This record gives sequence, structure tokens and C-alpha cells, in this order.
Amino acid sequence: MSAALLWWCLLVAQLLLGFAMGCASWRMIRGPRAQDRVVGFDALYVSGMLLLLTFGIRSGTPIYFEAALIIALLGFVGTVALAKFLMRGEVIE
Amino acid sequence: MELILAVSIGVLAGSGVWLLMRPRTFQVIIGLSLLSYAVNLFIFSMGRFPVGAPPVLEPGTAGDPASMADPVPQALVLTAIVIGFATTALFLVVLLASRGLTGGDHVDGKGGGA
Amino acid sequence: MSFLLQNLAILPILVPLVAGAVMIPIDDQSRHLKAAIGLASALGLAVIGVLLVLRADMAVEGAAAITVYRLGDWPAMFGIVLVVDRLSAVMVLLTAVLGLASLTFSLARWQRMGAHFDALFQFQLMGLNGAFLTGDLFNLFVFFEVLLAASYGLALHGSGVARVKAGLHYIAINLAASLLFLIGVSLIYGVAGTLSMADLAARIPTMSDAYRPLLEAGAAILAVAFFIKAAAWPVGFWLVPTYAAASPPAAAILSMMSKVGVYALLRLSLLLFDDEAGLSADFGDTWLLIGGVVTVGFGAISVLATQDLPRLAGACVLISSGTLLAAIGAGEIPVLGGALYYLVSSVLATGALFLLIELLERGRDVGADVLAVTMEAFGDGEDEEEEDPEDMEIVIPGTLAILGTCFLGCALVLSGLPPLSGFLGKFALLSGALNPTGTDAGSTPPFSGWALLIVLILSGFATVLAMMRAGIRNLWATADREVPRVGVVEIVPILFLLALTVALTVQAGPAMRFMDDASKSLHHPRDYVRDVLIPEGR
Amino acid sequence: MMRRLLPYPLTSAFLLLLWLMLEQSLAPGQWIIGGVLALVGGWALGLLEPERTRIRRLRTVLELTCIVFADIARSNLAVMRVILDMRRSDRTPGFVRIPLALRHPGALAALACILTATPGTAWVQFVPEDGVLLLHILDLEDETTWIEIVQDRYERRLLEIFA
Amino acid sequence: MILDQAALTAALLLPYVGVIVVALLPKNARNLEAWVAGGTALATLAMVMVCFPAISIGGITRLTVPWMTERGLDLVLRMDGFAAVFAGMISGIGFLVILYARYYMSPDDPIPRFFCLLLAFMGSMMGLVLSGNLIQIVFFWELTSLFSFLLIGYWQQSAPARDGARMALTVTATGGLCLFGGMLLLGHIVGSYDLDLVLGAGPVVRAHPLYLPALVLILIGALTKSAQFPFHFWLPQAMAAPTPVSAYLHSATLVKAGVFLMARLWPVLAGTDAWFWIVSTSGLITLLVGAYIAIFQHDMKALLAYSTISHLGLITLLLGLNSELAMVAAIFHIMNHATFKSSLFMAAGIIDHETGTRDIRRLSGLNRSMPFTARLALVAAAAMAGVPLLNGFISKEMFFTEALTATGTYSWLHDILPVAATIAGAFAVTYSLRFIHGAFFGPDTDDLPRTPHEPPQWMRVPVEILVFGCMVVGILPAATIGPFLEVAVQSVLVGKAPYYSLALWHGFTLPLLMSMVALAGGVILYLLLQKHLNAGVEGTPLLEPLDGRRFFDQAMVFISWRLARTAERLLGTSRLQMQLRLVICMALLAAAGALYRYGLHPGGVALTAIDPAAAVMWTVGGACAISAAYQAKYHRLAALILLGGTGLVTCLTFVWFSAPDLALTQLLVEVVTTVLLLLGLRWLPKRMESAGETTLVARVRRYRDLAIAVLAGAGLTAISYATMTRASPEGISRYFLERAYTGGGGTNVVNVILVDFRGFDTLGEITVLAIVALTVFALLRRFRPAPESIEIPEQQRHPVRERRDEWLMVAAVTMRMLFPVIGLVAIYLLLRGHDQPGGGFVAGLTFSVAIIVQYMAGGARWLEDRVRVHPLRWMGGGLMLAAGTGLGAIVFGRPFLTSYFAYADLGWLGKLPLASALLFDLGVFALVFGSTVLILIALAHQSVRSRRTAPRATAAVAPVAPAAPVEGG
Amino acid sequence: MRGVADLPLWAALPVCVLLLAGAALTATGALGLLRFRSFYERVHAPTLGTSYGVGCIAMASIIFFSVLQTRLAIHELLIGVFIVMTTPVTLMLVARAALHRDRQEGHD
Ligand code: NA
Ligand code: NA
Repeated sequence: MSAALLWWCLLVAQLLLGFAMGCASWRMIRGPRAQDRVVGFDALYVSGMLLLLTFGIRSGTPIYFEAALIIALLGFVGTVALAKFLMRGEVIE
Repeated sequence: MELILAVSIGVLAGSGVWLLMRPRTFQVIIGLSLLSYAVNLFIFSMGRFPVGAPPVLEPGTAGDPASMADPVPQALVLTAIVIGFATTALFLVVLLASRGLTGGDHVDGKGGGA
Repeated sequence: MSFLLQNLAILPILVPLVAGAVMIPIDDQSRHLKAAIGLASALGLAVIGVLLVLRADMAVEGAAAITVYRLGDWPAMFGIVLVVDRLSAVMVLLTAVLGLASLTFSLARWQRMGAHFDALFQFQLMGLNGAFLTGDLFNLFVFFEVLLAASYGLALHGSGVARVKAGLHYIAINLAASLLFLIGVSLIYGVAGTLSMADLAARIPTMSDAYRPLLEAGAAILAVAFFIKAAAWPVGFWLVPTYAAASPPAAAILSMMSKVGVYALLRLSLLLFDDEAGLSADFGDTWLLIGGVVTVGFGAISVLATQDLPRLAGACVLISSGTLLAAIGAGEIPVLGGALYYLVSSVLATGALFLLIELLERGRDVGADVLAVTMEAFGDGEDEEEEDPEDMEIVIPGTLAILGTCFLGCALVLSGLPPLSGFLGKFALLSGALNPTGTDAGSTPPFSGWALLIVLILSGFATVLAMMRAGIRNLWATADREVPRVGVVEIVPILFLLALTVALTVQAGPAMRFMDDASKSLHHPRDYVRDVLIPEGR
Repeated sequence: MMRRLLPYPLTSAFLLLLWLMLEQSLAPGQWIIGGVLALVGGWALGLLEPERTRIRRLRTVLELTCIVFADIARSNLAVMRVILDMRRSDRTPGFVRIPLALRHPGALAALACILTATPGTAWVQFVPEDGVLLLHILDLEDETTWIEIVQDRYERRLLEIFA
Repeated sequence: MILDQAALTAALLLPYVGVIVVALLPKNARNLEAWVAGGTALATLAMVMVCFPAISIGGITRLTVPWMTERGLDLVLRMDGFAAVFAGMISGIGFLVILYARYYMSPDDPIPRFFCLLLAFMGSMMGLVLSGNLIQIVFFWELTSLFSFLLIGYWQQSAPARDGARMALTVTATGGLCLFGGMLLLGHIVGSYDLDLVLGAGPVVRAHPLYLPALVLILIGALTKSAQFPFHFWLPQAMAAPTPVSAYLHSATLVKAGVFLMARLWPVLAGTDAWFWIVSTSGLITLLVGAYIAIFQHDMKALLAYSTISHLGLITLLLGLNSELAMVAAIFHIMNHATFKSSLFMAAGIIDHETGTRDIRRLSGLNRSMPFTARLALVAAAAMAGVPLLNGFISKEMFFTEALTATGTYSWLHDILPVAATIAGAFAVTYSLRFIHGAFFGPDTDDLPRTPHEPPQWMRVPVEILVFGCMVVGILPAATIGPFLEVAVQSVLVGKAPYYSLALWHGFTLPLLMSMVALAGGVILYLLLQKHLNAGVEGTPLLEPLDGRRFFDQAMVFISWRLARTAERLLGTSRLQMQLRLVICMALLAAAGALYRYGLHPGGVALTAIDPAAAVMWTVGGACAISAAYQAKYHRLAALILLGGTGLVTCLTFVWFSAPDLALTQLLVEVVTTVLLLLGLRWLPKRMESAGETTLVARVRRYRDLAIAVLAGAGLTAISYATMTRASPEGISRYFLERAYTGGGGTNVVNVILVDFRGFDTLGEITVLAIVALTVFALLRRFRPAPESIEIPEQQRHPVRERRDEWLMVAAVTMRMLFPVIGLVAIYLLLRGHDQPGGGFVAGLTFSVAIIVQYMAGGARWLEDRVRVHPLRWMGGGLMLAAGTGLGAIVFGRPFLTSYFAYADLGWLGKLPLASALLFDLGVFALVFGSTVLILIALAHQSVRSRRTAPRATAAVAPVAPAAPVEGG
Repeated sequence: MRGVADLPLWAALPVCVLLLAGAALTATGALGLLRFRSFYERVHAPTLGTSYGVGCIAMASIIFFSVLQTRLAIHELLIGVFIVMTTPVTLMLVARAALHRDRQEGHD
């Protein structure tokens, strides 16, 4: 019972997160401006990270935790670099 | 699922190959990166389909090949990722040097800023 | 001593690795220290190479003399092994010799033309040796990457427009080739379940039919990767511009590089697809022959079409690559024996030629001018270096005569004219090709024999023409030129390499016997498989 | 001495906690490794010379935390409604300039965290010279309400904490 | 026997010893060098004489030195009568030429080189005639070509010398290559390269299907060397050589090599129609054409050169007649021609030396100023013309006899032979007359560059000796040259020598009549041609269009320039796009070709159910990839971002399919690569989307590329699908899973593979990283940005005057806080790697990201004032640590990289894992950290560096280069 | 290793609710990214995911693993902490960069 419930909920949650990734990537693809893409990129990372967490639950092992942790901790670095590039034209001054 | 992964590999490879044949250095480097993804996934796919069976053992035990992903392709992909990263960096710097010395970003080093 | 001998097989990789690692943090100011470390390592490698060759040749008649080194003490199938047989031993020795010569040459000025030359050079040697010694398919990839990465560095050493432009192409194509390599290796793993070459050879004969097409596809893709590295037509156009633009010591060691692709094809084709490989027996041999012949043809065309000495030398590398490929494709023991002899002699000669060219063209180096401009605009003071050509450069009398003689020597070897080893190499190859079963009367030469005969004679003709033209233009038609300033350390390595071709000529008997033995054991890979897969290790 | 050894006690404590959580273990060995790493981490941070931060009132911290959690929850719902019901036409997004007295970088960072984590408000620019914060508000009904919210609910408390 | 062999060896080696001695002598020791060289030649001659007694009784002296025995190539020294005669000629005339050259060569010339080359050439000729192995013959054959090339080009500063040398080598070396092929075939037919075996296998050879190709190839070699039609044109050009060289090479030795070879292999190859037609036709044409052209030459040496061609044609013709008697005549004429022709060349050289010109039109009346030389030349020329009482007469008589009696398959050639022979004889008389009459007779002239007088006495001695020889042989043939000729003939014909008589007088015979007709005809022709010759017209009447040299030059230009370049252009490319296209297509073809044999079908393993979330995920990934491909040209930033999207999806895939280590690594690489590419993006040129219409060609090209890309993608899809639907083979992975913990001491099998089972791969892989970092560093040191990207980036340049805006300040606080946090996580990942996902590589990247974040937050200057990373030390240390860990095993007597692990029990503190693998991983960590930081920071520093130099560099471009404040944070 | 099937119902319910809530929030945020018309509006959208989206799913994970392994597994909290720390940095900088670009182009 709980397995089936959890299974369905996980499926729905993953689909929702997949949908979120889709929306984010749409922004990345369509723009229109660079900052839109960057925001979409950031959102994609967060959605992906959440998808990882749900996947961890689904497979019942905590072994994917580090991957999610790394996204949470370092996912912003790429975005910051992009933002700095937009702002200053170079990443490290 | 096999089909999805296979098609994904194909899409990445196709995009990469397309870019590889373009005339601008930046296109080539993006193409190489995409191709690297495709190849890494390809190597990975050689280990077949191990959903939810990471090759991490319980201490003191031996793993069961039937219930665990093949670790060898994973090790190969790891090496390939590292080497891919290194060569991307190198290619980037060389394309920058080429850009600096030839004034353009054409792969054959011709043309000015065009 | 026994301690060293026990670990002899790993030393060709370890010595340059440690030397390179030690040099990384050393400041570029301490050039003499770096030079000393580098030379010590190269000398050590040469000694090790000699020992390896001697050991590989010690076996009794018939038995394969194979040394297997199990890294990490794992059984051969599972861990990575190094395998020393005659072929790999001679390649290691050749690498060491070429390395020693180019390194010595570089001390005069090229060492100072950019950062970290010495470390990169050591890594280049390491990569080459690793590729020759390893008995594992994926480890071969890794060492290919090591040697390619180092070659990128060396090819770009000194910077400048020509180098960077050629380097960009070189890198892009080799990156593509590396990806193909990966696809091939992983596909083979996916259907054979192993990475050890010996294990693979053991599995192929009995492989299930479901896997065989994919295995052969993997092997074919792998072969394309090796064809690219061997600069075969039509995927080898990168070679000539790259080698021509590279700095001389780099180009000299690079002339060994294109042979790695040939080596890999040779090793794998003979090991995996021997006569006992079932349906896959002799897979790809015809294509090797065709590819080789076409490559020699294109090389001959390039040789004729160029006015430029460095490009000429590069085209000679093409010819030698093609010849070797065709010889492998011929699939006969005596042909391969001759081809190996030819390989050694042509590598020595192209190495010497690349070093020599710079001396001949000294004073009108376009790249150097660009370099000067660059430094002026972006000189960072402390990190740019351009000392006077100093102590190393003692101008020697009769420079032009010596240079002329050296050029003549290189030209003779490369065009296959007597009296040097080039002629003997071609003879050994062709006599093998025409009389594959020995010199007994009555048989008709096989198709490959005719192909090789025609191709070698035509390419010899082209090379003679081109070398003569180049020699006349660079040595004779410039009577009023000023004598180039050439240091002893620059001329000695060239003489050393040429002296080796002379030695190879004089000692043609033993050398040929060695190569024939190497070829024989390569054509009987079952011994190799048996020796490597002996269940040892933990 | 203590300050040399432990220049950033809060950070070090956080690092130790982080270590124990990562290892998911309270074994003595982990305390030792974590402690050493926390110390080293403190020194490493010291190299970057951030301004020293003293957190005064733990009670205010707690209070602020609760407020923020509640605000975020409310904003989440509000923004969700905005997104799902796009036909609503009375929504007016816009910028608002808020003068701040807050100057401590750490406090400003905390405020940034709060405002960003709260859906509906976006930190756009802060000019330290005159202390004006430029916010973008998704549903800007009344500028002054927003100024009050920021100043009274968050800034005041942060000033207390980072005094 | 031993003595003979020793002498034989000495005969071959002495010239080379001489070369070395002369090369070591000082440059100005002209006399000494001449003495050494001359002495060497005499000693060589002496050695030949020592050998002769044994040979004269029909013996063969052989000495075999093992060389490449496996391939049937030994150094076989073999002297029989024929070889001995040639060897004597080579060394004897060699000595005379050296003596002559001592006086001929100017002190300004580099004498040591001259004598070195001359002796080396002599050595090669000796080697050639003394060879007892086919391949050895080729060996020395090519050496003679080589040294003659160097000798012809001796005066390298003169263009004709260079051209002559070039042409000679081109023709003779090409011929040599053909000869090589021919000899290989001959060896194949016989089953041995040994000359004695080959000579005994005549019938076998002639019956073999490969006889004709072998014959043609060998004859090309011989005919080119002997300057036979149609390869005759190189010889006159070779006259640019110093005259002693001409006298030696182009009369007595080099050109004789061809006829030597034909005579040598005569018992094997001759006797067939093919031989007859090829050899005698070529010889006959050469005989006539050479003689005809010789008449019209104004340069004495050119005249002699064409006459040489003609005489060689005569010899060739004789060899081609398939008759033993003709062979006797041929050998005899070889000897005679050597004597009179070298003396004539020397005489011409003396004239040139003393008057400064060789032009017959300018020379006149030298009979009076140099009477003795004139007498000598007169006699030699008479011999050349075939005047009785001189040696040339006797061999010519024999030729006429043969022309009349030639047998074999009857053909029209036999009909015209006597006539042609007589005509050729007449031509010979004509040009001999012209040589003598033109130079030595007629009125005195003062139009010469130098006042003529007799040469130094010793310069004349060689000529005197040779002319004396002509006369003695001409009067007493049987007594003088008879025995030698007999020995030579016997050895060539292997005991089948016919009866012949060497006598001056055979009675009134048809040949004598022909001789008389030729003599008279020649004189008459000379008289008739007086007007034409005195007019001094250049060129040969009637044969003007048949200028072999011009054909040759055009052919060379065509082959080596137009053809080669066109072919290179058509068959090669220097464009990267095309090269990559080819690479991809070849890979596609190779894989398709391999699969074609079997066909490719999906395997039988049941498919895994589709996971909708994964499907959605991969839709995103694919969309990102395709858009990245689409955007990469004009929207680089967009492409970069989209690439990141694909990377993320790849990383999630790794998680999906149970590869946490891969996911971690991919993720970190993703982050670092993004920063890296962004650092580089700043230096690329602005690219504006141009609305310009694309041409049709461009569009077709794009469709072609699209097709290739689709095919490549589809191919990879097919292969991977086919593999995935086949069961996994029973491979090596079971071992790793079973032994990872028990043998490698770790539970994370992937990590155990990386640091233990296949730690060697990892060692190589981190070396790659180190190499790349070093290369990047070295390259960036020499980095020169394009002028337009030197300036401050647009974003900072635009005239938005903002107040001092610490825009990064607030963000920087958080970023700095994260420094120890990320560092801690890095160490966490490092320490747990052996058992759980993580490891040195991931940790190293994480640690480097910690630093990079600080660089971004504070700027390079700011950070480096506070924290200094020494990447090179990290790299060196890391690599040494990793290698050192492996070396540790060696110290303990185990193979490199053998691992060690144990769990140390520390009581209440818990268990501490002690594994050498951790040490290795620590090395990996240090190296990865150092390399990544080095790469990124070196790249970042370009901005700092170029900014420092920007005002200088841009001053010329824009007068105002606003330097914005750069300090951030 | 125990899996999904071993979870008791009392724990499964909150896990399900939290999962769905978090995923829904994130999805809504992403939808906003799609539907908002101006950039500054779009900046707000992802914060749904980065605040309670992450919070809910992390909490679900905590409950799930704590119950499954019968010990407190709270390390997922770290993910929340890190997200809360880093998201402001990115969004702040992106918004600032957008403002800068807009001003440069004269929309000030
Ligand atoms: Na084969
Ligand atoms: Na790992």
C-alpha cells in the first residue's frame, strides 16, 4: 500500500520536476536576453537537484546525496560567472 | 529506456558532429564538448542497464555482478571525463592564441574580425 | 641490480614521469638543473632501452621472449600489464635515442623558447614508452593521451602564428580521433567484456556471433583513430603543417609520434586478428594495404609539391607511415621484419632531418620575428626570456661541409639510396614482399609484393627528386650565404642519429635477424597470449 | 591567543557541525577530525579578512527566523497564485527604493538571503554610499508598505543582531 | 688464396681509406692530398694486379662477408677476368686522372673535397665491378650515381654545374631504382641474389614469366647509366664538371657501368628477341644520333660527350646482337674507348686550361703554340676515328664484321646494320677531324682569353701514357691487350668464348672496305660541312626539335610542380573543416563497412520499461544540445549556457544509471568548464548576426553537413542500441566486484578500480592534466590578444556614469563565507572516496572551485595579496606523491602500484583506515587542484596583464582609453 | 539495503505530501519563468523552488531515510542551507547585471 502510494507520488513529483526542467530549458533556449537564459539555467540546476533527491528516495539509497549536495553548494558558481560576465565582460578581474 | 538513451546519445553526437564541421573555433569547441558527452554516455551505455544498483559494496562483502552496475565502464568514463576536461581547456587556450595571432576566429586562421 | 632488473619494464615510464614531476615546480631560471635532470633521464632511458632489447632477444629459438609486468600485482586479465617483447623493446630504445638527441639539441637554444619545455619533453617520452609497453587497450588510450597532450605542448612550444594555426588543427583532429578511440575501445569492451589485449585475443576466436559484428565495428572505428594518428590518407593532412611548424627538437621527437599509430595498428591487427581469430581472421588487412599504398602515394605527391624543407621532412614522415601500413597489411613475416628495420632507420633519419633543417634555415626564421614582436608588446619583464645564445654555441669549422654531409645522409636514408640503412630497409621489405616464403625459385610474388614494389620505387623516385632539389637550393645555390652559427651540441645529436643509421647498415645482419624474430613472434600471437595470461599475481 | 587560534568561532562552529552532519556520525574520531578542520577553516577564512561578526541576541535571531519562515510561506502561496492565475490584471510589478541604515556586510548578506528567499521580492541593487536598496516587487500594491516591511520587520532586527 | 682475398678486399677498401685520409688533411695541403689520392689509386691498381695471376687461369676469387644473410644479401667480393679488367681500368685511369687533376684544378677550389669525391667514386666503381651479389651491384651502382652527382656539381656556385648534376642524378638514380626493381625480380626468379647462381640460371630466367619485366627494368637501369637513347641527354649536361671528372666518369668509368652490367648479365638475359630488339635498337639509334650531333658541337667537351654517347651506342649495339663474337668486340671496344676518350678529354682540358676556352670556333692554330699536345690529341682523335694502326681501328673492324654477319631471327634491322655502321663510322671521322682541325690548325688567333702555351710537363704525362697505349694496342694487339681480353671474354661467356683473331691485318675484306668508305666519307662530309660549321650556328640541323634536355626539363617541371601541386590540391586539404569532415566520414564508412558483412540487428534482451521522468529529462537534454548547436555561431553565451544544460542532464543520467561517482565528477567538470569557457569568451571577436542571404553553394554544403551529422548520430544510436540489447558478456567486471573489498580494501568499486586495479590509468590521466596545465601556462605566457579585444570590455567602457557602486559587496560576503565550507566538503569527498562516492579527483576540483569563487568575488589582485596558491608546487608534489606511492611497493619488493591497506584500531577513537590508495588519491587531489587552478588563473591573468599594457597598445588606435576602476569587492 | 517497500504508511503519507508539495512549488515556479513577460518578473519565479520547494523535498528525504534507517538522517538539511546561502548571490547578481545592461542600452 505505502509502496504503491509512494511510487505514484514519486512518479508525479518527478514528472512535475521534469516539467520544471522543461520550462527552465525553454527559457534557456528562447531567451530572449542573456539574463533570461542565465535565470533559466539556474532554475534548471535547482530542478535537477530536486530530481536527484526524489531519485534517491525512489532507489532507497543515500548514495546520490553527494551529487545533490554538490549542486546545492556549487551550482551557483556557473551562474555567478555568467552574471559577472554579463555585468563586467570578464569573470575574474 | 534503451531506446531513449541510445537516441539521446545520437542527438548529442549529431549536434556535436554538426558543430565540429563549422568554421568558427567556438563552434568547434562546443561541438567537441557535446561529442564528449555523447561518447561518455556511449561508454557508459556499454555497461548496459543498471537502474538503482550503484557498485558500492557493504563493508566486508563481495559484490554480486547480477545486481550491480558494471563498474568498469564507469571507471573508463571517469578517466574520459578528466581527459576531456583537460583537452577542452587546452583547445580553448589554443583557439584564443589563434584568435590573438590571426585576428579572427576562423578555424583556418583567416580573416580579420569577421 | 636484480631489483632494477625485476622492475625493468616499468622504468621507461617511471623514469621520465619522476623526472618530469620533479621539474614542474623548478623555476625556469634554473635551466641547467632542468637540463641535467632531463639528460640524466634520457641517458637512463637509453640504457634501459638497451637492456630491454637485450633481454627481449635472449630467448631461445622459437620461444617468445616476453616479459610481463603486472602493475599492482593483479592478474593480467584484470589489472594492467606491461609487456616487453622485441617490438616494444626496440620502440622504447628508439624513443630513448631520439629523445636523447633532441633533448641535447634543444639545450643550445630551444629549451629557452618557452616555459616548461623540459617537463613536457619528459612526459612525451613517458607517453611514448607507455604506449609501446602497455598490454591493455584502455591504458593504451591513456598513454595516447599522455603523449598527445605532451605533443600538443611541444608542437606549440615557442608559440608564433604558424605553430598556433597548425596546432589548432592538430589538436582538433586528434581530439576527434581520441573520441573515436574511446568509442572503439568501449564498444569492444561492451561485447568482449575485457580490456586486456591478450585476454581479448583469447576471446575473439570463440566469440559468439551476436557480438562479432559489433566487435569488428569497434575495431574498425579504432583503426580509423589509429589511421589518423599514423597520418594515413585521407585523414592525415594535419601532419605536414604541424611538423613543419613545430620547433625542431619537438618535430624530431614527433617523428616518433606518428609511428605510435602504426605501432598500435601493427600490434592489434596481428594480435587480435591472426589466422586463428575465426571469422575475424585477417580483419582489415586489405584496408591496411590500400591505406598504406595510398598514403605513400600522397606522401610522394607532397614531397614533390613542396619547396619548403620542413614540409618536405613532414611529407617524408607520411611516406614512411604509409610504407609501414602497407607492409603490415601485406601480412607476411619477412615483409614485417623488413618493415621494422625500415621503421627504425626512417625514424632516425627523419629525426635527424628535423633537427638539421633548422640549422640549414637558421637566420631566416619567420616565426622568430613574430615572436620578437609579441614579446615587445606583452613582455612581462620577469617572465619573458631571451638570453643570448651562449656557452653552448661554439662555432665549429667546416660547418657547411658537416651540414651538407648530414643532409646528404638524411636524404640517402629517406630516399632509400645506398649506402645507408634506408636502402637496406627497402631491400629487406621488398625482398620479403616478393619472396614471402623465402628465396626459393618458382613462386609468383603476391599482389601485395607488386604493390609494395611499385609504390616504394615511385616514392623513392619522388624523394630523390625532392631531396636533391632541396639540397641544391639550400646548400649549393646559396654560395654567398653566411655560415650559420651552429653549436657543437646541435651538430652532435644529428651526427649521433646518423651514426646509428650507419651502425644499422654495418650490423644489418644481426639487426635484421632481430627484426625477423620480432616479426615471427608477432605473427604467432598465441605465445604472447599464453605468456601474458599466465595466472600469476595476487 | 584565543583570537589567534579561533578567529571566527561562529564559522568554526558551523564547520564542525557541517562535518558531523556530512559524516552522519558523532564518533569521537569525527569530533577530532571535524575540530581540526574547523580550526583550519577558520584560519583559511581569516586569510580573506572578512569583517568580524558578532551576533548579539540569539532571541532576536530566533524571532527573525520564525518571521522569515512565515513570510516565505505566505509569499510562496501568493506568488503561486499569481503564476497560476495570469488573467488577474490588477497586478503591478515594479521597482521600489528603500533607504537602509544597515551597513554591516554580513547583515546585508543576511537581508539579501531573506529577501531573495522570499518569493515576490528581488534584490537588484544596493548603493552603499547612500544606503539605498533597489528592490523589484512582483506585486507592488503600495510602495510604502514594502518599505515598512523591509525596514521594520527585517532591518530593525538585523541591526540588533549585528550591532 | 688468402693473399688473393686480402688483395681483393684491399682493392675495394683502399679508395675509401684514401677518402678518410684526404678528408682529414688540412685544406691547403694540395700536393700531399694529390699524393695520397694518387698513391691510393696506384695501390689499388697494384692490388688488382696481385689478384690477376689466379684469375688469368680462369679462376674466380671470391670472398663472402656476412651481411644481411637472412635476405640473401651478403657482401660478396668476386673477381673474375672481366671484373679484373674493369678494375684495372678504373684504378689505372683513376691514377692518371688524379695526376692530371693535380695540375688542372685551381688552388682556389676546395681540393680535399675533390679528391675525396673522386676516390669515393673510384671505390664505388670498384665495388660495382667486384660485386658478387645482385643487390650489392645495385648498392654500388647507386653510389656511383651519387658521387658522380657530387662531382658534376663540384663547382656548385655555377648554375650549369648544378643543373647538369641534377639532371644526371635524376636520370641515373631513377634508372638505378628501376634496376633495383629488376634485380629484385631477377633474384626472385633465380631464388638467390648470388651472382654465380644467377649466371648459371640463364635458361630458367629466360623461360620465366617475369623475365620480360625484369629485363625491361634492368635495361632501363643500364641504358640510363650508359646514356643510351632515349636517356642520352644527361651526359652532355654533365660536362659542366671539371674536365678530370669528365675524363674519368664520362669516358672510362661511370658510363661504362651500364655496358658493364649488360655484359655481366649477358649470359643470363641475352639471347632472346626482346633483348635483341631493345638493346640493339637503342644502341643503333644512339650510335647514329650521337655521332651526328657530335659533328655540330662547338664546345670541345660537348663534342667529346656526344662522341662518347655514340661509342657507347656502338658497344650497346654489339651487346644486343646476341652473338658471342659481338661480345668480344664490345669488350675490346670498351677498353679502347676508355684509353682514347680519356686522353682526348684531358687534351681538351689542357686546351681549356691554357687558352681559357673550349669553343672550336674561337680556337685556331694551337698546333704552333702547343705542338706536343697537338700531336697527342691528333693520335687520340685518329684512334677515335678508327684510323688504322691505332686501337680504335681494330675494334671498329670487329664491329663491321659483326654488322655484316649478325645472325638470329632475321629482321630488317639486320639489313640496315652494315649501312648504318658505315655511316656512323663516317660521322666519327667527321667529328674527329673537326676536333683536330678546328682547334689545332688554321690561322693563329689572338682572340683567346689567355695566351696559349704548353702545359706543365706532368700534366701531359697522363695523356702521353694513354696515347702510347692506343698506339701499342693498335699495332700489336695480340701481344699487348690480347691476354687481358681473352681472360675477360672467357669469364663473361663462362667458357663459351668463340674463336677470334686479334690482328691488324685480315686481308682485303668487306669490313676493310667499309672502313675505307667511312674514312673517305667522313673527310668528304667534313669538307662539305665547312660552310655550315664555320657559320657558327648553334644547334643540330634536322634534330632541332628532338631536344631531349628540353623534354626532360618540361617533364620535370610538369611532374614535380604542376602535376604534384595539382594532385596535392585535389587529393589533400589544409582546411580544418574538410579534415574533420573526412575524419567523421571515414569513421562512418569504417563502421558501416565492418557491419555490412554481418548486418546489424537489435539483440534479444528484453527492453527496460520507459521511465517518463527520464524521457522528459532527456527531451530537455536533447533540446539543449540541438539549440546549442544552432546558437553557437552568433550567440556564444547562449550556446555555453545550453551546453551546461546538456551537461546537467548527462550528470543526472549518470545518477539514474547508478554511477554516483560519475555524476559528481561530471558536475564539477561542468562548473569548472563553464567558468573556463567564460574566461575565454572575453577574447573572442564580436559576432553580429548578418542578415545577408546565403549562397546556394553554402546552403548545399550545410545540408551535406547536416546529413553527415544525422548519419553520425544515427550510427552511434544504432550501435549503442544494438549493444545494450545484447546480454553483457561474462567479462572481467565480476572480479572487480568480488575483490574490491577483499583485495582492494574499499567498498566503492569504481574508486578501487581507479586507484588500485587500474591505478596506472589514473596515474596517466593526471599526468595528462599536468601536461595540459603546463602547456596552457606556457602558451599563455606568449599570449597576444587581438587588438580590438585588448581594450576594456564593452560592459565596463560604456558611458553609464554610475556612482561608485560596490555591486559585488553583498554577494562577496557570502562567497567568502563559502571558502572554508567548500574546502571542508572537498576534504570530506577526498577522505571518503575509497568507500563512498568521491575521491581525489572530485575533491581536487571542488577545492579549486573554492579558490575560483574567491577570485571571482575579490579579483585577482585582491586575492593574491592575501592568498597565494602555488599551483606548480601542488602539481609537482601531487604527481610525485602519486608516483611515490607506487614506488613504495617496489621498495617492498612488489610490483609498482601494489596497494596496501589495513584498519588501525585506535580504541575509543574508532578504526582508522590506512590504505596506500588514500595516499595515491591525495596525490591525485593535489595535482588536480594545482592544474585546475593553474589553467583558470593563467587565463584570468590575461585580463590583468593586458589591462596593464592596454594604454600602451591602444594608444595608437584610440586616443582615449578610459581606464575604469577595476577594484571590485 | 531496504527500499521503498519497507516504509510504513504513517511515514509514507507525510513523505508523499511533502514530495508533491515541493515538486508542485518548483513546477509552478518554473511555469512562472515561462509565463511572466518581463525579465524582472521572471527573476521571482525560481525562488518558489529554491525556498519551500527545496525545503519540502529535503524534508521528505529526511523523513524517508530517518525512518528507513531508523536513525536521524538530517544531512539533507545541508542542501537547504546551501541553497538558501547561494541563491541570493546568483539572483542578486543576475538582476544587477540585467539592470546594468538595460541602463547601458538607455532604458534607465
Ligand atoms: Na592480420
Ligand atoms: Na572517486
